[in-house]
Amino acid sequence: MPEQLVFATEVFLNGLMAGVLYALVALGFVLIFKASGIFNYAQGVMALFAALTLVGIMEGQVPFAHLINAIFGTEIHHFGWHVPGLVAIILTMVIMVALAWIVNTLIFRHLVNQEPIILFMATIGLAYFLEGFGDIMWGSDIKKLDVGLPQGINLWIDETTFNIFDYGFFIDNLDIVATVVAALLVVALVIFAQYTKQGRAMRAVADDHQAALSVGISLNFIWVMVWSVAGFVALVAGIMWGTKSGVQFSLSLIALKALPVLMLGGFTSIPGAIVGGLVIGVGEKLFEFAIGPLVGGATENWFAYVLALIFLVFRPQGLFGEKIIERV
Amino acid sequence: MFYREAGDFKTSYSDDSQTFPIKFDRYRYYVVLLVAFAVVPFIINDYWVNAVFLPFLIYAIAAIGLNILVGYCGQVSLGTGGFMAVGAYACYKLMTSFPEISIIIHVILAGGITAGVGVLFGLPSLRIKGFYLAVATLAAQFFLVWLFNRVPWFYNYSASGQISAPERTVLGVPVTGAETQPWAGYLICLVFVFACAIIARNLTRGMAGRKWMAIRDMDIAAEIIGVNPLKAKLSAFAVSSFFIGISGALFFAVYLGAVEVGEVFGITKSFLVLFMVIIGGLGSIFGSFAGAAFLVLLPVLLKNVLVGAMGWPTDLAAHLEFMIVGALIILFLIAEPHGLAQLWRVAKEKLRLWPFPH
Amino acid sequence: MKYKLATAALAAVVAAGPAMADLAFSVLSYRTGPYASNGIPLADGQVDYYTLINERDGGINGQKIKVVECETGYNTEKGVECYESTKGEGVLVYNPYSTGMAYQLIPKVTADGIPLHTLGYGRTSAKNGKVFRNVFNYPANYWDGASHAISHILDVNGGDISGKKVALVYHNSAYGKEPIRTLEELAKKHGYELSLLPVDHPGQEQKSQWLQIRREKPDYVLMWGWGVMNQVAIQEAANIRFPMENFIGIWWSGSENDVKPAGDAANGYKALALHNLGSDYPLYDDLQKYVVDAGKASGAGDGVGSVLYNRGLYTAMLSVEAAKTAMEIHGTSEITPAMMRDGMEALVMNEEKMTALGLPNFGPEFEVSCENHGGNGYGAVSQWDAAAGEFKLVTEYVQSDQEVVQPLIDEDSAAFAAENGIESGC
Amino acid sequence: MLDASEGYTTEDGRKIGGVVMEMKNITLRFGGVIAIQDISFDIREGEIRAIIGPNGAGKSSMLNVISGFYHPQEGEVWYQGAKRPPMKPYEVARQGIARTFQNIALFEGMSVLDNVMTGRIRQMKAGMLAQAIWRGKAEREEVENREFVEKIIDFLEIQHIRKTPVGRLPYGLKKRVELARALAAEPSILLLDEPMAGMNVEEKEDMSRFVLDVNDEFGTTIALIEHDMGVVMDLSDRVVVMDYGKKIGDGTPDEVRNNQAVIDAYLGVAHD
Repeated sequence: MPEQLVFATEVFLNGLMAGVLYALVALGFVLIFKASGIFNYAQGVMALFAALTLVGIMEGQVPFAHLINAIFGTEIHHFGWHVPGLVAIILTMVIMVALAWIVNTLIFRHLVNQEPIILFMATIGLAYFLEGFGDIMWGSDIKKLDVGLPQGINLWIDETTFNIFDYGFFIDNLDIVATVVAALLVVALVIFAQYTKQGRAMRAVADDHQAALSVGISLNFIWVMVWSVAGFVALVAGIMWGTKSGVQFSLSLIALKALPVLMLGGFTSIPGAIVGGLVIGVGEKLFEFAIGPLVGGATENWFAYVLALIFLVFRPQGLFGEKIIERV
Repeated sequence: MFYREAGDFKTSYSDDSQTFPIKFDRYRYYVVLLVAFAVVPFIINDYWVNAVFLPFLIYAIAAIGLNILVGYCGQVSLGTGGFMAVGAYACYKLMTSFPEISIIIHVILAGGITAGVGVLFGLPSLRIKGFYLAVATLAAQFFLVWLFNRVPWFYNYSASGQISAPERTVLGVPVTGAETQPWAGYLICLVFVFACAIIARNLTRGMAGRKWMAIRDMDIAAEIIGVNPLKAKLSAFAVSSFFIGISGALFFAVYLGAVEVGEVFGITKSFLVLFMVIIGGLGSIFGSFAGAAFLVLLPVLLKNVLVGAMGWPTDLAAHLEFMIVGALIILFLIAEPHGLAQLWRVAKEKLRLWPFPH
Repeated sequence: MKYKLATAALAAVVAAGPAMADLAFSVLSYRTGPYASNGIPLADGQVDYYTLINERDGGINGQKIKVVECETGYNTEKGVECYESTKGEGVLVYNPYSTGMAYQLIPKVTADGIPLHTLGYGRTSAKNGKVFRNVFNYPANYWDGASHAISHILDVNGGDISGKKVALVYHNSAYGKEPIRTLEELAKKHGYELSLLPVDHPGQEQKSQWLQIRREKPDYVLMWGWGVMNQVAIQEAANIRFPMENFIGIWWSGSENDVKPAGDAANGYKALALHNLGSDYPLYDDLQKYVVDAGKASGAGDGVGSVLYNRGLYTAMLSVEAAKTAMEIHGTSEITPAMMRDGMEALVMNEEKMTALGLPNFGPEFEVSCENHGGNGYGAVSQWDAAAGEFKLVTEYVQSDQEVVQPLIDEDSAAFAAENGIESGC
Repeated sequence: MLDASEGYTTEDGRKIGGVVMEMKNITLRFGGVIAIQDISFDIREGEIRAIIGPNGAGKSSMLNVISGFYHPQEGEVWYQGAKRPPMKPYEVARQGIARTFQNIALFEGMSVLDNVMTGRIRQMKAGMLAQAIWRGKAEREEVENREFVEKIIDFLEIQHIRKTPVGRLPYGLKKRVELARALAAEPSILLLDEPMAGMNVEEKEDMSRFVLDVNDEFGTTIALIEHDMGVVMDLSDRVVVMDYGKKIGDGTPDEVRNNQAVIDAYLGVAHD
């Protein structure tokens, strides 16, 4: 193979991996949008909040230490214990479920039947709130997150490809783990949606609120459940990204990476989110590889959007949507 | 009692379609204008101008612009920050290329250039609708910011990539640059706000506004009764971007004086202005003002109360500020999804009937 | 924290009686927002030093220091609000710690006659005091930094780097683009090959850039990063097994925050330094005694001695020294911002002075003059020791290549002067 | 029977003019489904022309073809003596074809007055700039057209709800507002899509009166769709009957009433 093609293949593979991570974030959006028509901008902040909570629990941080110290003049920071990763993940999940319940009870129950843009705005309000809340609760320093995921170049792939192409491919172990986790997550979601009572109820609600209500499905329960599942997806995304860059404020910005994926795949399609994520991941990496040097680089942020935009102009219904027939 | 509508008869259709058909409203409007133009400039200082009035006035222009697009024409846009950047950079290029021409013309031209860019990025709206369009406008946001960063011509090849506004005068009084007196900066922005509000009001009460609203309420029906959706949507993008461009130009030239595109015109700006529009009230010029005032004043107020009066540590106060702003936004949406403008209308309705309950 | 609450409460009580005689120093902090983890130690370092001067010495020449802190969240608009709301309190000097804010403040402080000090950031050409009369950026600036990095590479290679490949990974913003011009000039002089790799804000996703580095195998990678970009870049460098000792960051990419998330893999990473590191100085004993142990520390006390804490402290120290100089020049201890400016312009930092302060070899020696507001352009290189968990200086302070840097500064400041109609001169 | 070009006089003495619109062999398909199959008919100036047929007969599709919303695969539309090229709906509207909708398509966020004013798009030509400053042409136009619209508002007896947002109105009134909007356009052909659907007897009577008055007062050519035979027979001058996308009858109400195919279609005789 010519050298450029080998490089392009490596970039392509890495794009796929990056795409999986984008898809993971996009999945959280899709779940909530499907079940309740809410475009949840707070998904990114939820990932940050989940990761912060996870680190806080693992490190035995005292929540609201800063606030408590400021009010009572105490000097407490740590409980002095360390919680193993798995336990901490479960505890964090409990908190995310509680958050889901609070969000639903305090906010979205009161906004039933509002226009989508109002719901969207409410989630931005929620994002603001969580941002401040997370910082007050856990402090705003950068935290190292280590739940034992491997990181760094995968030597096996490096060696194997070196033997074939005379150039070793770089694949990050963390990306491989992320891909596996994302795949498991999707399978779990599908099984949940297809084969459990709650899952079927969730799909019913997604299809038609009124009809679901009329056969005795509790909307509130479904919404709390969906937000909890989205919270779980956020936690997984938070762990993946947090392991990479440390847990910090900018984790919340990964939401922006998921939006073009949503445009491409559609707001309501889980396969759309996955395929969209892969397309965006590969597209932006290849563009940066091929065209980036010609225009000065750093194209990835806008290219993802432009790619999605161009695609939508030609196919407004998205990847998996059906053709829209307009009638009067 | 406060509102006397009875006996306030209109004898012509132009009287009936004026901005403030009720006499009381009209007088109040004149008083506000009088205070804004003739009283405020004499009593403000640097702090009030730079911390409150300039951001309020300039954001109000941007909010009016975005309201035309979102509130009147129903096309949700998240590209406001990018369009403001176009205004700012256009203004900078004009200011430095044609220093002999008045800054006022530069600002208006900057608005015009932004309108052109807005139309370009508005083209997909013909095919893409709703949230898809909102996300699509983010393409404009990211691309424009990248472009201004990338192409040195836009910042005159300066080593730093920042643009700074040189001093320019109107009638011999400096309105940009370091020597600007607080009242001068305030007045120039006020004049622009005033003009923009009037133009927006005129457009929205006339045929242009009706076409936009028709598209917003039911685009297919609008097309069948004779609204050209291409023209209506693109004109909304153009007018909206025109205002946003003016606000971007003023934001750069008069308010901040120096700008770095990614920091000042990032995506947070797009969200902030959209917030103002929604909290103020979609489809209401008054709402744009109310929303801008709310989101400019609230943080300043909270900061002064929490840090100044209650003596909280600055960082706790800042976190708390986030939480309070977020919570208030949600509360507002729950209590009155149609924004401050609707609250105001309801209050007026009550006052009109007062002291009778119904 | 208790202290702050208590003083704030006290201040509220006695707010009626103006404390005119106090020397007001501003701390424009960002303890919140995307860069809070850097803003906190920066602010703590400044506040703690001022507290120390008050507690130990009773102020500067008997004048108590009043710290005016204002939270900006690294947001330029809030920065403007902060400036306007605090300048009325007679603030002697501003240190915004944000390049964007510095640019906005340059015209404002010039009009208001208040000096602005941008230590290792801000507008590089402000070094030319003939044009920027109220702006100071001693002891060194970004262009000096670019030169320091290349000097270091020259040193390591015995003075010859022609044909070597140097890549610059930079934040795609005005700040990140600062060194490009200088590096290009230096490339002409030393014959190395420069490649540019911009990373878009915020910089969480840098796979493309690091794959490219892996393909092109540059000998050295320089980095102008900020915030999350630093952590990701160092992690990615470790992932592709780029030799860390050949990876050199600017001083804003060289704090513990940046290397810790990558763990041991970051060992050997180098960063430029404007001042010395660690807490092994006599002054820190006083700091511990009068401030931390007395429960008057601004932060939790665990940041003392970290890179950015030291930078904050260094900033405050230079401001206090400038104030002392100003008092000498004007023969009064009640100085105004204008006098402070004169003091900054006459500031001389030498080893003798620093030793007397209890900070031997803490920063480079430099002198400020009317023509030169930027010091003499000395800087050093530090290296991360993951096992010890600290950065250490690995070189002496070396001067930047003035032959290359100075003409660039003259050119840029002349352009600014022309654009804004400023008559340069002393 | 009818004279091809000259027009005719109705029983109540109204003069009906020449052909304004003619549909020639229209066929419309959606994918594999044939909605309209080879249908031809004409509309004459000043007449009330009805298209009737059971549900799913393709009446609404026919109306949509006339108003340019659907583009037939085969056939030609002749309007005012010329063949009409494929057009966007708004271009059709600007040629003077106005319509109402089966499921009311008013602009809910706007007042009644504004809704009716949108009907005047064709007549209001002031540019953006003129509107922005609200002086000269723009203001004059606004007032003149307002006067016209007020006449229609009076005519349809909706003065009292002028300033009410349309969203708050009851069904019957909405239908009337929609008619007002279409009339405001001073159309040469007015298309009414089931104007009496969902109305009680009283409302139907009101609406019938309005339709007749409109035709009488303004001489407007009206083409309407209805599935209620009774109303149509009383109102219209000529009737086209459709069933399963085909034309099964065309003529005066009396002719149609006695047409065997029509009777079969309405009584539900099995198709062979």
